Amino acid sequence: MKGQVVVRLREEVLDPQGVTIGKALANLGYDNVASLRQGKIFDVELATDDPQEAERQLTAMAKQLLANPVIETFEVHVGSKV
Amino acid sequence: MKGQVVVRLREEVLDPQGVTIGKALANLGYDNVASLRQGKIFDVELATDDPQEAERQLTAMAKQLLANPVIETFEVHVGSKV
Amino acid sequence: MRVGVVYFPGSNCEQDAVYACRQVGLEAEYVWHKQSLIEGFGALILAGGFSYGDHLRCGAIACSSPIMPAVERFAADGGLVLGICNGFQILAEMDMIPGTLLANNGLKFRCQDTLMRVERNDSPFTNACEVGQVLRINMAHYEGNYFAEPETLQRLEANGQVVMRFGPAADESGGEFNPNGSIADIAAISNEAGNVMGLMPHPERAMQSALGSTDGRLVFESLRRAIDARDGDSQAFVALEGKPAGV
Amino acid sequence: MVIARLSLLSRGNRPVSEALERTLPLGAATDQKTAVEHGMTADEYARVVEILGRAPTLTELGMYSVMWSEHCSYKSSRVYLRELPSSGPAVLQGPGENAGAVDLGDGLAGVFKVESHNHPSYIEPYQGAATGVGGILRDIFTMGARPLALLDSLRFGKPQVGKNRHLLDGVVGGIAGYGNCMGVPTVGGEIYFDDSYDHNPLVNVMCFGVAAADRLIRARADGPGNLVIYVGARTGRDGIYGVSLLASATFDAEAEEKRPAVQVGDPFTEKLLMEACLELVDKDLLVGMQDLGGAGLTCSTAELSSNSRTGMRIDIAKVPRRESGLTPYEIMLSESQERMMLVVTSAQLEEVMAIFDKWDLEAVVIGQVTDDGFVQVFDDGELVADVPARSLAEEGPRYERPFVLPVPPPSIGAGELKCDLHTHDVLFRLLRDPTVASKRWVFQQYDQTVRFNTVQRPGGEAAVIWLKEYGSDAAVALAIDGNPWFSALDAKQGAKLAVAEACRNVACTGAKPLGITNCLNFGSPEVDVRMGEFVAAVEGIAEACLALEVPVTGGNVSFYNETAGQPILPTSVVGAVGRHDHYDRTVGAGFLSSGDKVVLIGGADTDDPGLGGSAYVRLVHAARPGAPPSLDLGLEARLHRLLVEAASAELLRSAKDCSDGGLAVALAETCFAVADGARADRSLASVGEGSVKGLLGAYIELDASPGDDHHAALFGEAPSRVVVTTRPDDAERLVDLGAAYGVPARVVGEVTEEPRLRVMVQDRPAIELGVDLLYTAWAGALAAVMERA
Ligand SMILES: Nc1ncnc2c1ncn2[C@@H]1O[C@H](COP(=O)(O)OP(=O)(O)O)[C@@H](O)[C@H]1O
Ligand SMILES: [Mg+2]
Repeated sequence: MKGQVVVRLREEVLDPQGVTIGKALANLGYDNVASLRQGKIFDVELATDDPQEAERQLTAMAKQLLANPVIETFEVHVGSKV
Repeated sequence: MKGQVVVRLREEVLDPQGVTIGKALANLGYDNVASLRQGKIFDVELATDDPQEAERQLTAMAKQLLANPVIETFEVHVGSKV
Repeated sequence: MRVGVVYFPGSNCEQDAVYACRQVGLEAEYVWHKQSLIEGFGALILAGGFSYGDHLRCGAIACSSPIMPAVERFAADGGLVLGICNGFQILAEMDMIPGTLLANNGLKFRCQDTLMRVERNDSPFTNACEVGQVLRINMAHYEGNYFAEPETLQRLEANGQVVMRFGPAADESGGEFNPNGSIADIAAISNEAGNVMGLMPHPERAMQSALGSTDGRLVFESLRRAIDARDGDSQAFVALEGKPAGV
Repeated sequence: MVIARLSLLSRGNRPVSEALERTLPLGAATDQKTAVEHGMTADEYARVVEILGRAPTLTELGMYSVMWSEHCSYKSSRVYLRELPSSGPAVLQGPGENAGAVDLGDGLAGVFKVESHNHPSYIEPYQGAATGVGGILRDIFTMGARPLALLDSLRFGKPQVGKNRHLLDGVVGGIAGYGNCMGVPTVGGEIYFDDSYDHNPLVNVMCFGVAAADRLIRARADGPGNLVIYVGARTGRDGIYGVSLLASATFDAEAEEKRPAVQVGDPFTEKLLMEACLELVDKDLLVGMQDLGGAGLTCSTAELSSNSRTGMRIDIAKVPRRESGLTPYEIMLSESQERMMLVVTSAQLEEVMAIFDKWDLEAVVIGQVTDDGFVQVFDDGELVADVPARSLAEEGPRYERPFVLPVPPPSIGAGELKCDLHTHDVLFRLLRDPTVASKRWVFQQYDQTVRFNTVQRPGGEAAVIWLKEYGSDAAVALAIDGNPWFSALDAKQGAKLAVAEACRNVACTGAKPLGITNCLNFGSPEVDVRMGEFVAAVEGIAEACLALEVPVTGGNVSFYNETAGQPILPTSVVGAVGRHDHYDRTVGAGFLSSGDKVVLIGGADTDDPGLGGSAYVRLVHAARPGAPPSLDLGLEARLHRLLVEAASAELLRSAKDCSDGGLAVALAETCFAVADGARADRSLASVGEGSVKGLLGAYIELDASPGDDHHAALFGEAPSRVVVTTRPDDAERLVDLGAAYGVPARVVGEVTEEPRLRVMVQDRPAIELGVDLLYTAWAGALAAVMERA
């Protein structure tokens, strides 16, 4: 079954990419972007049909590899795409 | 109000990063990862309270800058976080 | 006729491109991205580096710089445009060159000398080379893994748009000599008309034997010949309005 | 322990400052307890009270606590660092500024320094290393110099351990990510692997830049009435407590608690900042400049005004912020990266701001220079700190901590160690050792050639940079060295050997060493044995520098490199800078043509084969302790002069010194040094992953070895020895030149077209191996370990 892990920078951590992209948008005339932050989304296909098992595994992966707890937080979704 | 743009590589485009991460997961013992692909998520805060206006703007940004239609597709969400 | 070296915030090879032009007797001038006017140039080089920090996608944000509509028109009017490394990435993002540049297959930045085989010498960027000639040129990039979908690739091959491939000999390409996983060992590719080329390795870093190689001179020498051949037929034009050229 | 207390306060993700400030309104006086919570001693607090004539406010206390921390005040080391020789005809700037500078001729100044970013790199390897690179780059361009090259000196636990691979991968990625984006090539470095670095890797980065000698910028705030500008990134809560605590407090299991300190590097902003600042220097628009590094605004305001004996008044309400709710305390202590403080005249303000506008940088006038010697901080009209600048910057505590000097073990003589292993097995074991093996996996990730000045890339003895963009034929050689096993056995001798090796590596390229910088990485100075190692190391550096006539122009001290009481090996890292008259006459490390004669030059008249601390003893004899190699500094100095002379007379085709792995490894590496990139004209090994095409071999004959100990002769690490090659016709001249300089030189063999390494000792074959086998073992070892998932 499918699932996602969404990884975001912690709020207090600087996001240089987001800042640059936000500025670029402003230059393009999108002047009501108050803030923009960039994160990652991992679309994972798992060889299991058990949603709980899937969630358990996605969480474990996120903790172990996909997210860096020092600067990032993560969320796990099971099921169809976000 | 808040919104998100999720950008993913088109399915036919190779995702070397996703492949590598998938392999790394397999090495860590996650052996039922059938596939993994990495995308981007942009959390945007817009200075508007109109959801339709927000969606219109996010879509425009995605088309113009956030996604590269040659290799990527995108989705827009308005409202709270994914 | 002068060459304009276009650079952006975060570019870092503009001085090397200017140096390389001057080494082969071409006049060169810096062109800051905030200009929207391009005037009196025989060719443009989009310099390498990390425009806008490589944020979002390499080359993506540079596309909305004031200079880019002018670059696009310059090319559409037949002007010569060479994109090196990040310049190549910008051209791909602009769709001025087909395909895209993905992360290297090793998922690491990679800097080393490469060997590239010249596929054709009727290009304004290779007319000083022999077909099959192998150039030794340094590369330095994270996203240089050229990718195009099968139909596109077929069309590129059929049109002869592949200008250089990674490979150690006239009759041998790829294998361990493909440093980044580029499809069909592609190192340099042009648009259909041939006047716009993107090249991942850095010929401007192969201009002195004391610094490793002089093979890059062939690329700049080609450019000089191409510009000379167009002598008098000025590519100059005025696009939009803005400040005069110059840094 | 300081950290433990602070982390208690910062639980629940709330920065300690906020917690404190809520209970202690602005302006209210602090007490000794709060000071102790800030890591100050009771005596230090009493001194602050004495200086101010009152108890400090919380903001003021925070300012004193960071400025008087070990990292910023050098309170444990300053007394000893004064002993380092720091003057000489070539010195344009000695220690005390953001970086040192030497005279390169043609009106050019070579500006360089090395800095550590050890603890942050353990917490978050990519960002820790990246921000370390950002910091040292700022130190160089703050002097008005354009950074032209980076070098990295790294120490990790063994890469066979997954956690260490993770750290190495992240650190290398971070250095690459930052340096490459800045357009500054990383041209050299070194890595050692030892268990002692498991929980405390070392990340020392050196930067070299060039300025017009008459345009060097100093950290000065002259001219009361001049304006103070803040430019660059916005201020956030990054690294509050970062420098002072990360660099000054020992590691423990609570590293997790230090999360608020993690900073993310933004090389894009730094690149804009660098270009803008260099444009200001070029147009002569600056009175003074100081980067906002450790201790942020506190440090820059205090140092600028203290250096000029002026004062400064700033309004922090004007400081651009990244997040809301920052307190004055946090703003004064924030260590957000990519920020600078400039002093300019009001007449030039407009021109200055136009340049920042060109580079899309946010710049604000936040205050002005005064004449009363005080740093006064206002928050929108309200005075929140009012302290004498000198008391922060110069009148911090100085300690002469108790120390115990180390007693080195006796040396290991030839014939003392018994070993049944075949020489070939030993050689392969050495070549595959990650510390000895090729570091290509690392430096391939670094842009080594941007700006197109790099004559010698990583993989040789020293990097060589041509000063091409200044219209000069001169070149600069750069090397960084510091064998920690030598230091571990004898910190003083280890430091001497590090100076000798760094300068020797520079001299091998034919360049004359002009000056050194150093980074002293040690455990806690509060432990007498650790302090003793530090004191001994400084003595060693001083002694070597005097003998070699190279001044120390700056450096960095990193204490508290220990975890749970387990210190790292004492690690003295030395970066050397040398000058060459002509870029085209520099000498590479690898064999160039068959038929060239191989000449061994140097070698002290001693019976110490240099086994103590050698890679051979470490890998084959269970690291049996023994004094590190003895060093004849007089011979070393003559050797360097000989190398410089021989190179300028164009007698040398290649030169490589004997270091890790001794003569045998030096010979092997000389066969394939070309493959690693430097002067790679004829080798395909540098462009293809597995290719060995183009490598040469050598036939070498050595005399009898003392004690008939072939292993000692082949693998001993006696210093002051260099394997050079010369055209056949030049061999005699070279030998004669050696005699003239009082340096032994003898022809020991020749370069062969056949890629085989053959070494005869006393007419008996000791090594006879295909260069392809040796190369494959050496070239692939580190990559194989690192790519193991
Ligand atoms: N080991 C050392 N040898 C010589 N000088 C040193 C050493 N350590 C520090 N210094 C000098 O002390 C001064 C302060 O260093 P530091 O606080 O690291 O500077 P910054 O804050 O600019 O990074 C510098 O001039 C530096 O060169
Ligand atoms: Mg500094």
